Amino acid sequence: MSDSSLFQSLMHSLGLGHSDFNGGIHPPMHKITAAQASEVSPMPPVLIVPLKQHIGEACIPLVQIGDHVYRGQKIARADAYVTASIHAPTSGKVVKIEDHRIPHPSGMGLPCMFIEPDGHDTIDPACLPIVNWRENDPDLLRERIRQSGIVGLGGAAFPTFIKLLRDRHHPVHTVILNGIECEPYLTNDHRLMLENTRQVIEGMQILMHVVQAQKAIIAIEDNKPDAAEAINACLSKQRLDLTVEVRLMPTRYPQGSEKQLIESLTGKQIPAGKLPLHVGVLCQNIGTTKAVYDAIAEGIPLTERMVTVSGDAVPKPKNLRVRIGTPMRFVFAQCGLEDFDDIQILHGGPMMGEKLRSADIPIVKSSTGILAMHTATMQSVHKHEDPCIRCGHCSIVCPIHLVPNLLADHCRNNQFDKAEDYHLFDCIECGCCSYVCPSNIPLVHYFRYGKGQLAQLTRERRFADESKARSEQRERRIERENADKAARRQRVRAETKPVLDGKNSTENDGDAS
Amino acid sequence: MLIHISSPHMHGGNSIRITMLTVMIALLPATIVSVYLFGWLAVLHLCLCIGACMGSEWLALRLMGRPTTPVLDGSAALTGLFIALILPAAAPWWIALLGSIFAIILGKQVYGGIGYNPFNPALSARIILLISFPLMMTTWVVPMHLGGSALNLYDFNTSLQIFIHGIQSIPGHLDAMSMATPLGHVKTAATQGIPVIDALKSYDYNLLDAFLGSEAGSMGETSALALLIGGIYLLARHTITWHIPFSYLITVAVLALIFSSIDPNQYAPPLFHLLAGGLMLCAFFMATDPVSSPVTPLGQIVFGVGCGVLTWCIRTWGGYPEGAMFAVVLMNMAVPLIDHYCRPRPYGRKT
Amino acid sequence: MSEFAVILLSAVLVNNYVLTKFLGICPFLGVSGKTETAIGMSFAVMFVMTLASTSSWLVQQFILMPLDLLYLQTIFFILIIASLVQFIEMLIHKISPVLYQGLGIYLPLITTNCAVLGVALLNIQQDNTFITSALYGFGAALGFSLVLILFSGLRERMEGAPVPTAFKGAPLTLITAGMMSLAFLGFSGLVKV
Amino acid sequence: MAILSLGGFALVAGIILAIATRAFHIEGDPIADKIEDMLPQTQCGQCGYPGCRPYAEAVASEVAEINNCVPGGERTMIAIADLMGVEPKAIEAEEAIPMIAFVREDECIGCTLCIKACPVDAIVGAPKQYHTIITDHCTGCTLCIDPCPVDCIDMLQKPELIEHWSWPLPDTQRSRIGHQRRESHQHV
Repeated sequence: MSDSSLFQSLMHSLGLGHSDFNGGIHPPMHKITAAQASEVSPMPPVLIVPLKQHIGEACIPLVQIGDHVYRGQKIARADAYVTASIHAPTSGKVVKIEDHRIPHPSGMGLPCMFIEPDGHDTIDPACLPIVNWRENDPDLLRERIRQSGIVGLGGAAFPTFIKLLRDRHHPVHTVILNGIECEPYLTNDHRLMLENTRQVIEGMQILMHVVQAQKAIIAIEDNKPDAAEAINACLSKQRLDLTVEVRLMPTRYPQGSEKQLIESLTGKQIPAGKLPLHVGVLCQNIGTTKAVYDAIAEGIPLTERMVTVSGDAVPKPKNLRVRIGTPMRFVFAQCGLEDFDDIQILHGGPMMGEKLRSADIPIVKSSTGILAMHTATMQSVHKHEDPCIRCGHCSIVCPIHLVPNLLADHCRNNQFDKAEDYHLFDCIECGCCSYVCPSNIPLVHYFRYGKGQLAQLTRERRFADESKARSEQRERRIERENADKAARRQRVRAETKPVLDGKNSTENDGDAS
Repeated sequence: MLIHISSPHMHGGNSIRITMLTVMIALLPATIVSVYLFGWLAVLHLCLCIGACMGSEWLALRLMGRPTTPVLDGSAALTGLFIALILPAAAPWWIALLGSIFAIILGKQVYGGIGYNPFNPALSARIILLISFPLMMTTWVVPMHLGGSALNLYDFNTSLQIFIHGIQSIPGHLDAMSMATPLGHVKTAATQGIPVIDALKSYDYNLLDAFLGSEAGSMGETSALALLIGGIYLLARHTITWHIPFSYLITVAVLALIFSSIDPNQYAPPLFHLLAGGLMLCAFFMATDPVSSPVTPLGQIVFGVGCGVLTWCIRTWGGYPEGAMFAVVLMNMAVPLIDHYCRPRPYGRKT
Repeated sequence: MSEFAVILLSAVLVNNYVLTKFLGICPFLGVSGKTETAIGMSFAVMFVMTLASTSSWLVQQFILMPLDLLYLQTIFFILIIASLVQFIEMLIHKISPVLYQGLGIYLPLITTNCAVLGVALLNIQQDNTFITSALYGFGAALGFSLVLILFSGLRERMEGAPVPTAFKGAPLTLITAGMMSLAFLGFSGLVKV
Repeated sequence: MAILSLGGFALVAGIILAIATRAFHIEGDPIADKIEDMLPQTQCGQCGYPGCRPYAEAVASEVAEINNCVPGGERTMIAIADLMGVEPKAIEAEEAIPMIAFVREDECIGCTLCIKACPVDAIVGAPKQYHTIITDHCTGCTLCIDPCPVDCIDMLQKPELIEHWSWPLPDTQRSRIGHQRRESHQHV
């Protein structure tokens, strides 16, 4: 830790100093692609578009095999609230719809649409820009953002329009543009800020208009002074009447995590289980802001994103503008990597990204970066797990103030009720605890295990309750039916008693047994 | 192994061995002082304790049929170093050997090895020894460079004889070779009704000697300065945090200040308490032993305050002159509960 | 006032029933598996011990001594304790069925718990007054509760440890209790009673 | 005199206790409620009792063993053991893979016998019509298999969903030790 951070942590311990989040680490940043201009990736022979690329409900296809689609044409949608539609990344022919692996740690697959580009890349004529968005109703813009399938492009892939809801009780006064990018290796937001400065700023203005916020903060980590300069220059050229502040933040992982960034900037913590708007803040990633600009001012739905291709096994690391659905093998080939022997692929940054099992997985909306690492590098990280010596470093670096080592013990011993009591679900899986652990304990892995098991338990519990309710209902129904039957029989017997006495009673016996 | 492992895919490079080595480096000043004061005797104890600890760890792991690599992770060697530093120099070899075996076998391996021992192994060994062999554990050799020593511990043969046969085997009067520690002297005086100030005067006590280490005591406990240097090194390396040592020392100092200003005849002054006995060693090295101390910052402060209160109470009112080791082991018992009830407030939650 | 403090401190720390007098070891080892159960047991023991020491004192002073029935002392005391235990058993069953289940056989066993009978007899032996015997009983129970809860915390932590097979369960529990007992020796001489 | 005083004292104590019994009387069996909440509610009857509630009552009154619930598996057994304060017992039946019933509709004759057998009303259909099993409601209890006169009901493995996928324990030696510990704990 550097001297300044030592001082900060001391001040923080004493409860002094300006607002800042607790904990955090300083991993080596490896931002090797930062100084290099991004390139546009060529079109692959086939695009594989998964029908679920977001948090929420999966989509159902709107087009059929053999149909021709335009770029930006909606090809799948869902009726649920928390969802995002999928658009064709380029013009071409739908060749098949079948299960294919998606970037997911399970290595499992989902229905994907395979599109063969026709090479013309014709934009859907229905895609029209809203040029005079300043005069437009915020709700209309929000609906356009929803229709454009925009999700958080920082990795979480949470549908953006939900965050843009205007709540009378919680008016949003500040829009925060998250240009932190604290993950090592990743530089896609950095490049966007440098190359698409104007679009990003206009996107921010659109967001401010949608939520009717008066103030904006653009937060940039202090290892990207050039980005801050570019944004400042663009701002002073435009002479905005809105209050926009560019704030340089100290480089510290996970500064870019939404909760931590809001705490650093405003000193407020988002209450557990609440959204940023409950503290009057909207926080958007740079890439998302650019996508909002594209959707409104250019009329193009989310079909392309900036992807950092890096890692110690990539010969020519660079940032690429890639169409959604491009297979990773094709993307890596643009950077000189063809042979995947003894190479591990990570989807996302090294701190929160997932290891993938194959290179034939498409780029999706949440693909901030794809890293190729030598197996030896990975093995040197995931070493033998030693017993916990309770040094407490994990508690010190945890930005959520959890007690990771005890939490991991509870997960390992299957004491999930205790784990929940230790706030397992508050964990943001940033990986700081595993990073500092002298015993190499895969703490985050234990938390994910615990979360999965708890979710499973909850599902089973709910299912059991439903089954119980159905079974009780059935018993009541049978009882009622029996009672009805008995009553009916009573009546029949009363009417026909003198004649059919004997016969009736035998029938009753038979029924009773 | 790489099939199912979750993020993060980066690691800071810290390891148990590095942690243990850092603590050993931090103990270097105190070790040098102990060799300077007790000559070959200190060297013999150091070698025996470290060797015995590593040996018994290896043996225990072999008997349990577990891999024996943890012997080299430095934790056993560190325990040995600690035991050597908290033994009185006059203790014969078998006491050191017994202590090392107790510490590793009873203090650590029966609980499942490193990371699982609820008590600090070195301190539990010292308590076992103190209660089993009270006389030998409280006979303090006059250190070298403190006028009037009848022994030349820089002479290998003399040291070896004391080491093997005990101090009684040396011809000469025991009183000339040994002396009481300041704490012991004050305690004896208190039982005879002599005021603390007079007791300190008759002992020829001065704070500078206590700070530098020219006084009787366990081999590594005498020099507050050396321990302080080590402690600051640990703090600077982030191996320990300030919570435990500071809350511990401040509690002792505050209690001593309050009571000595009420009745200076009955209660010793704060600086005397801070520099005396094993307090410095316990505060910076023993109470901060990661395995047997709380994990959370608040818990660490509670732990430190508890250690401080118990240390001062036992020193002042108890039957034993030194209470630091009892205090730390007593507080070790409470660690699981402290950990449970002193958890920090998670982000975005009220309580 | 300071006399009361001395009695309490002595009973809780210096002459701790479990760790220095070695009374009440059975529930100490039996119900220390879980902290929650240990806390429940602590309250039960506090209730029984305090009431047992006062009511036994009353019985001693107003029934046994006037009637010259000192040879029936033990029987009388056991009778008192047994009724108290029955009472607390019903109370716990009502308040917390889970705790009742958790305490299991150890709850009725408080009856024959030497610590409870010990406190009643020691009160008589030490010629305590009504107040001091109540305090002594409460202090002893407090000391018992303190070490029981501390010990349960330690045992919960040891549960996840790869303890060598030979030491699993009772052996390690006893070693730990022994170490606690040694550490409690540090309190010796703290108060002179 | 001795007998009189002892007897008198015992009588007083007895009366107090009798009053206490009345005052602290409890209705129902709270333990059985708690156990029932832990059971999977498949109503399958594999435990030998006609449903989950009767089994819970039997366990609470210590008539039944805690390890008879097959669909609940190890987890339920350990939860009950924790609640009852008893040692966990090994489950004799093999850990069941979650299954659901499936009707081969072209073979179904519409006899409604399976509908009557289903304890959770998960089968729909009218007489002489094909019956269908609501997958989301089926508990996999297999009670519908035997009544079917044409054997047109299959038990199929429950489909695995990517949303329901969860991380396994990390594959490190230490987690395995923890796992072994749990297993050995069960077989004491």
